[in-house]
Amino acid sequence: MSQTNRLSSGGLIDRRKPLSFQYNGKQYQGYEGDTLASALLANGVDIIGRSFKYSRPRGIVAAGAEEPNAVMQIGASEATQIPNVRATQQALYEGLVSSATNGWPNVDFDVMSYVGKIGGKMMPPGFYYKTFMWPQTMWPTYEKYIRKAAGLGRSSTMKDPDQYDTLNHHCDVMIVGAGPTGLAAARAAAATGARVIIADEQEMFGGSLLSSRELINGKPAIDWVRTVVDELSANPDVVMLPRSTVNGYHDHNFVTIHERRADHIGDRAPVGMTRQRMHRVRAHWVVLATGAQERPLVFAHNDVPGVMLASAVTTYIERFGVVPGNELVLMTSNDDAYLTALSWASTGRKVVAVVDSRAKADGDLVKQVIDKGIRVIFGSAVYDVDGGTRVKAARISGLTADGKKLTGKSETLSCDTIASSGGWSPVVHLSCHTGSRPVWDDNIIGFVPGETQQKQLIAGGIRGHYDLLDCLTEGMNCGYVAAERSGYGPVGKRPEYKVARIRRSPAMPLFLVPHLKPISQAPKQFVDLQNDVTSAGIELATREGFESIEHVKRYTAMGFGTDQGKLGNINGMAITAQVLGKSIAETGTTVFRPNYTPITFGAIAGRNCGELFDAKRYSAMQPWHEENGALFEDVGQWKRPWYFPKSGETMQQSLNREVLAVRNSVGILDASTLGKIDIQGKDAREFLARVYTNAWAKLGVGKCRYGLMCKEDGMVFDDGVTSCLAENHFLMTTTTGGAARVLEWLELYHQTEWPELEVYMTSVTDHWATMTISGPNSRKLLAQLTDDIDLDKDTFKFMDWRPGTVAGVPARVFRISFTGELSYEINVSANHGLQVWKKLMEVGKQYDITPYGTETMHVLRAEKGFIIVGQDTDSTLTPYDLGMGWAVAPTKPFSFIGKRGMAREDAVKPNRKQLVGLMAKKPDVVIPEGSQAVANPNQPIPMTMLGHITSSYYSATLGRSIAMGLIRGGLDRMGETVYYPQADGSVIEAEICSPVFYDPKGDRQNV
Amino acid sequence: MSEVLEPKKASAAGTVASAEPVYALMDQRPADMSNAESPLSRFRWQVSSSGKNVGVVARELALLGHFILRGNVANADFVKGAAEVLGVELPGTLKSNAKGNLVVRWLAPDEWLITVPGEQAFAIESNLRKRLTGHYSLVNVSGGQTLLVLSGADAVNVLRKSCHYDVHDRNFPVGKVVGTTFAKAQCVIRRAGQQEWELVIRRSFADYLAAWIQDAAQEYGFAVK
Amino acid sequence: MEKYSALGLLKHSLSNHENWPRLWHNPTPKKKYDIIIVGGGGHGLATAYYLAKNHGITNVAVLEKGWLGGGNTARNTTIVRSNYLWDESARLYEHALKLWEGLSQDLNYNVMFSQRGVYHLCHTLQDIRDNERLVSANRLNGIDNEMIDAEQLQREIPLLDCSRNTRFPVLGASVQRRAGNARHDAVAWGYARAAAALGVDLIQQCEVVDMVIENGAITGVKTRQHGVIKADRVGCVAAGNSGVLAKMAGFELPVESHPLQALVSEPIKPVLDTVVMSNHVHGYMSQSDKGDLVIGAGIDSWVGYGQRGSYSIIEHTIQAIVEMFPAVSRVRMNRQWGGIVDTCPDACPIITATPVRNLFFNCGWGTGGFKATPGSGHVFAETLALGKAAPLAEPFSMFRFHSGALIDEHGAAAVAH
Amino acid sequence: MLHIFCPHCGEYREEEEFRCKGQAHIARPLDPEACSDEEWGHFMFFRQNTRGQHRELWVHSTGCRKHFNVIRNTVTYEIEKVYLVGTKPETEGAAS
Ligand SMILES: Cc1cc2nc3c(=O)[nH]c(=O)nc-3n(C[C@H](O)[C@H](O)[C@H](O)COP(=O)(O)OP(=O)(O)OC[C@H]3O[C@@H](n4cnc5c(N)ncnc54)[C@H](O)[C@@H]3O)c2cc1C
Ligand SMILES: NC(=O)c1ccc[n+]([C@@H]2O[C@H](COP(=O)([O-])OP(=O)(O)OC[C@H]3O[C@@H](n4cnc5c(N)ncnc54)[C@H](O)[C@@H]3O)[C@@H](O)[C@H]2O)c1
Ligand SMILES: Cc1cc2nc3c(=O)[nH]c(=O)nc-3n(C[C@H](O)[C@H](O)[C@H](O)COP(=O)(O)O)c2cc1C
Ligand SMILES: [Zn+2]
Repeated sequence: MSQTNRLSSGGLIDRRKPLSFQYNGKQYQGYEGDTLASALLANGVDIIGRSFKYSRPRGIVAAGAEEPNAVMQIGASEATQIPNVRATQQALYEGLVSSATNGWPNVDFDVMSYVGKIGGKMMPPGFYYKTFMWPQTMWPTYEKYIRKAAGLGRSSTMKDPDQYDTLNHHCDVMIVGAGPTGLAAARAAAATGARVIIADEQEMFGGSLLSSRELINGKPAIDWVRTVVDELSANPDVVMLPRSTVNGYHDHNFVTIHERRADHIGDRAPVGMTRQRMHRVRAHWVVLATGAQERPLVFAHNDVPGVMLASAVTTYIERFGVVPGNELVLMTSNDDAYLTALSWASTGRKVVAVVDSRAKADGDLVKQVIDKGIRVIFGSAVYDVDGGTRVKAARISGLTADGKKLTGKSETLSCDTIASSGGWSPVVHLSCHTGSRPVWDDNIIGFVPGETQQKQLIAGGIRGHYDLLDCLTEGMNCGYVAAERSGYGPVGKRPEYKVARIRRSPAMPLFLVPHLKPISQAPKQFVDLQNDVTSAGIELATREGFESIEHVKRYTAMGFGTDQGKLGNINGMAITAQVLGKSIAETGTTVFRPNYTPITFGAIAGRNCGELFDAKRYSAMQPWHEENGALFEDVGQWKRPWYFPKSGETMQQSLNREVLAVRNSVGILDASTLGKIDIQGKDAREFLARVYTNAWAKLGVGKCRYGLMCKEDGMVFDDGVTSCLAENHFLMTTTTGGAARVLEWLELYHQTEWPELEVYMTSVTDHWATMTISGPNSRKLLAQLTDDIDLDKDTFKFMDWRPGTVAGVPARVFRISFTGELSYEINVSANHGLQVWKKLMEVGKQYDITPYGTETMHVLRAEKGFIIVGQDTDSTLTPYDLGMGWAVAPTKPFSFIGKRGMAREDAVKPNRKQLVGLMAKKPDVVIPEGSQAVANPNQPIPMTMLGHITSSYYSATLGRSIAMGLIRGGLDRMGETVYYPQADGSVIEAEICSPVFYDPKGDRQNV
Repeated sequence: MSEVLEPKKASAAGTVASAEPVYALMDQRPADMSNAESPLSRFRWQVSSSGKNVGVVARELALLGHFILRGNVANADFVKGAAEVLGVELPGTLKSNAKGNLVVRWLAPDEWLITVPGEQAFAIESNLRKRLTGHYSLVNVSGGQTLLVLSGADAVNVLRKSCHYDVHDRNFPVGKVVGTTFAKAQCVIRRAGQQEWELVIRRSFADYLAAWIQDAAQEYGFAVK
Repeated sequence: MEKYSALGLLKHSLSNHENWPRLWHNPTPKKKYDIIIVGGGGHGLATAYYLAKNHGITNVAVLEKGWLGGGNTARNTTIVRSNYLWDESARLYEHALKLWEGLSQDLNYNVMFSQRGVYHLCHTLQDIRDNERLVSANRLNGIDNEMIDAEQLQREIPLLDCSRNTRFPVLGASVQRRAGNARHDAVAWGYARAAAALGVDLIQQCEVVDMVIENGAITGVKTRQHGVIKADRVGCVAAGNSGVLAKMAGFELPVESHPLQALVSEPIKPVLDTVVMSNHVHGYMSQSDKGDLVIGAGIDSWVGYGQRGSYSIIEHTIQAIVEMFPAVSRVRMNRQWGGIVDTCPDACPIITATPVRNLFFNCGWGTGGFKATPGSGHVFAETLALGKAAPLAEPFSMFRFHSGALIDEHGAAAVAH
Repeated sequence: MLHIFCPHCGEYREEEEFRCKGQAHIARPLDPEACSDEEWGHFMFFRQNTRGQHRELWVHSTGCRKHFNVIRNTVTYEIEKVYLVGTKPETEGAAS
């Protein structure tokens, strides 16, 4: 295919580097330096999509972030599909595959457009709120069809093959936008020695200068850009980020930047490179030099392909060497657009006329156009367009001085392109992200940034200052000021900029060009092209009472699209103001929020996916567990062995084997994950007494004690054993999941409530590897591995601990038990955990030592009625509710945490839910955990529930099922029967009993 | 929580007179260290294929003695005593002091991390216990953490991918110590040299952090010493 | 009130939609009302509607400081479900769900209530236990909810990664099939239109800045724009601003206002036709009828009235989303925003009389009150009409925080929704 | 994204290093048993929830693990002052 619209010279493309690409299945060619949009235009492609609601053909309108129509599907394979890529911001690369997003069967012939044409009148804003209500049962069907029509592009269905990452930055001056203003600012700030970051969303730095014919210091602007870029690149304290969109400006000068590192290279990133990168910047000062976007004028049929933004036309000609048509009608309310006429004329193609809404204008550019002999029609406007799939003609008419009415005769100018300019809208978006509201400025006919809390400076186009010399000077000044306020400079000699000033005549505020017919009857005048929002739609919204601009937005969907209304919003606000008879300042804007332009989910997630989504925490014995076939359970961030199946075993068979091994011989558990806190200081005891519910004053050295912790409300929140290592020295254990929480809670109380207590706490969770050997043979086993610990049952008693050596490694051994069997918890420095574990396994072989995991541990402890905080409790239970009043010492001198809470009216009510044991009447039935109990299973629904099963297992020890659960008033209802209705309609009958199912006297651990 | 303007008197209820030692002291290192496993000793590093430039080098300083010392700097004798035993002053805010292989890092206004060669650990612990006075705490955490040194021209970029702390020379000179978040874990970082960053890594997070680090380092060329 | 219908739409299209009536007017406030409702969000408007419809009280004003439905009603991720754990809340939310089921017809306004199902993923054994408990309790309370395993889940939601390769593999899910979502703005507008038609004054741009209290009873409110407006009873339904209003009345609430954020992707073709939420990896997602993926983010831990929160929260949320739905990695996030949610220590609302006579509060819905909108309005209208708590509201008194009769729904409420 | 000065580390740090622990200066009653249910409930649950200048307690959890107080505007999010637990801010702002 030939590039019919490509000029033979000029622009910043490299004609020596042709690139081929695909659009809608056809091959085309463009050049390096093209965007997908410029390449499509070069090839004379008019229709690049269909509109969302009415399915009208659409063409490329803009050249940058404000483009509403050209949102394409990109991707050569299923896994690399990217929906909704703005063609104006997608660099062309060899082999790029693209297609239009909407349109069925294709964009050139779209069946849906007939629905739009016929049904369009039936589809004003909000029509769906008024219909589809009958019959009620049909809504799911209606919705199915509504949803079919939804969406623009499509997501891949496969895992993304690319990777993304994040880089953190700190800088003195963050500059957003690398147009003349931003570059001048960066140069100034960098000269002071400040750390500078400058980012621009475009492929290269230069901003508006990339398509400008102006001279800076006597040379083409692009030369100046190159010089400055080189200068900045040489400075190690300057970070330059082209292709990087500052997508969010957050509180306290936190800025996020989305860098597309590889999107210009190919379908997916080269090996070893992330596709995109999020930069997270904390800046002292931020300089916003984001420039301004041109505003189109709104007139009837302004969506026909060939209607474009004036400045975009200039950009395509000057930067890309592409003339997007043959015959141009230019419609403007200001001088700047005359540049477009000059550019167009310079290509040798025809400028049919410049239609200027102003009665007269005599600025330098206007004069140049008139001097060229181009027809300029003052006091007129394009009010309608002829053409379906491409502009055929512009209808123009005289316009009253206030722009409210057409006057005089209308004329039809045949042309294939209409470029329009209604002036400029400063890119205020970022300045609004932190809550600042923009303010309307009549002088520049636009919104400018309002007051802010941030350390933010603004310069150039964003302030409505468009003169190039002003931009350079303002940018430079801001650069210096920002650097100085960050503690750098001042510098001696400042660069001087010489730029010829262009005299401009005053612009006219014009947004909606009136039609011969009133708004409601005129042909569609599009405001938001992506969402098919028209001036009539806005008028209708206000007529129905949606008068706040926020209501207008939500009722019409104006600004909801992927362009977030960059092109249309200000016009929409002006039209709302007009139909309400208010000023634009009164109407105000909607809220600009991140993102400035949409950014990839993958990029935000960065490397935090899959394996790295969250830390996996392991104990020192993990290699052994893996080698020995453990299955793992996620407990917090920990991976804990769940059980150790042998080949061919079912889970229940493994559990039975593991349980019986503990009961009959010896089992071994990796208990390293328990939280451990080393507590030292002379007030340690007092501190323990305040944070645990029970007493600690008399716990002797060498002794251990179990304790419950409550919050101030008296509800249990953690538990564990604390041991007295020495008079002023304790070791506290917590639940695995609660470790960090408990330590932070202890610190909170110590630091803020009781700083006078002399106590220090240090986490030693990771330091100690803990292995529990449990079972009647555990003493024998231990005896074979230690010669310096006296294991005699009367010297080393239950709830004692002893220091010594185990398997040649210094250890602390705690005789505590969570299984009810004779047990020893062996703690060694984790550097030696694996070696001691292996030794235990080796020596334990003679007792058939059996490793067991959390599941077996749960069964064993349930046989003994020991609770697991978080499983048997849920933050609504006091120690008394758990039947653990024995662990509360209400007479302690200090009102320990939880004491007052558990005495509140509701907490002492007689009929509270209490933890009891439950035995299914059929011993082989394991009541499903979570099952709710009722007194009468035949009562109507809703039933009165008594509580639920918290733990439930098959106990191989007892040869039957056992369960623990809450029952209202349960502690006084021993022997009663309760019922557990199941999802399948069956009912499980169970008897309330003591939760201690096995060895109630504790004989087995006291041996 | 409460605003404690005038500390209440500590209740004396807890203290019982006893001849027992006040703190438990224990040499936790076996004589035979041949089977010891440092937190990273088993990690299977994936280094860049040879021939590539190496921008980041990782090196574990395994099996050192690690101690958390806590105490009050207002207690002059505690400060003096610590300095006497350690041979260096307790460093002030965000600083470290080193003498040979012994490094003391500031962690908090009342907290320091001391690392020493493993074989000296117990001697130093004992000497501190003997010498220190007043309210203080000393905890051996040698099994719970390790030091990983990242060096090379791009080590700094691995840090910038992993934590949001400002690692620029102007903010993070050699010798500075910072406790911060690192990926989704907590980490203490000391700048040990111009291109040398020493991370304190908790054992249970070691695999995760190592995997994270090598992934971050891949693009620069990664080697392990 | 003109009845909306497809036929009406056709008729109006013939006159170029020039004759559509307003949904509500902008009345000048009267000097005195029987009842003033402070807050024109979904709950406030629903309250006004049911006061008029069910209790015949039409001398009512809704005072809204901004635009109707512009608070959390405009900002939520629209999840509607009733599978709460405790009897008290289950009853309240199920009451709401039943009202949702006929709401479009009742209001003659299509609120697009879509019962597409809500899934709660289980990633740990404890998640399974908690969900089994919830499902069992719901069932016996007459609320549909069921457990499904990972294989079935994968069949029902192809986009979800139910493989073992994730950091926290999905073990199963509970699903309430009658749950779903609705078009949030339409709910506010539908109630507003219906309430206005019954004679309620909806007064926008009218901020309450003080309370007029005489002898321990409220007699009116002071507004920034219209001075004092008197009333026999006042009901505050101001969500995140409830604490501010309570302060005007001289008391504190057990409520803190936090930023809660949400975000949407660009519109894409349908990929997800239900609602999926995971407490464990902490994220949830659905797809709107327009095609955007609607994603709820987490809550900031600090009090914030700025309608924006921290970026790190967004990061964590998106990590979770990409982890659950790896196929959307290349899709882009379009917009994020925040609301101010009034959170209670037990994650349950407060519908209550207060220390000031004739002053009532309906607040504390926190991260999950959208789903309750019809029920909350219904019950609060009854409360205001009676001058004391309606039966369904009784357990939700603010004084439960004295006695300790909390209704701890953290498990069921967990992530924001 | 807040940037918070830790008075213990003497530096600004990123929000992710901290955790907010809620309203500051809530005195734990010295004699809890003398409190009525109402008073105790108030201590535990009722909060100023200030819109505007708010005092709150923060902890530098991944840094020095120390708690400190912050005066922060809950509307603009600006941090006006940071001060140690157990001290009063030098100037008394009008707590609103
Ligand atoms: C991001 C996000 C996601 C959520 N997702 C869900 C979800 O999926 N499902 C769910 O059930 N819930 C969700 N919620 C919660 C839900 O949005 C709220 O609980 C619910 O909308 C509250 O409704 P409301 O009418 O009480 O409050 P609002 O809609 O906030 O209305 C309160 C009104 O009071 C006005 N007001 C305040 N002060 C004054 C004053 N002084 N004078 C006059 N007027 C005043 C406000 O301007 C506001 O319009 C979410 C919330 C957020 C922020
Ligand atoms: N009236 C006029 O004639 C007129 C109007 C507008 C602009 N201009 C010309 O434009 C220039 C204004 O200079 P300027 O430097 O202020 O603006 P500029 O438009 O030259 O540069 C702004 C740059 O910021 C980038 N940008 C905007 N938002 C961004 C974001 N969120 N992230 C990353 N990059 C972003 C843009 O892509 C652009 O490159 C002058 O040269 C002036 O002559 C003239
Ligand atoms: C369910 C839901 C879906 C939304 N979808 C979009 C959307 O597709 N595009 C968009 O720009 N905003 C969308 N929004 C966000 C709104 O634009 C807006 O940000 C939100 O209502 C908060 O208001 P504010 O940003 O004006 O403060 C959506 C909001 C909600 C609650
Ligand atoms: Zn600190």
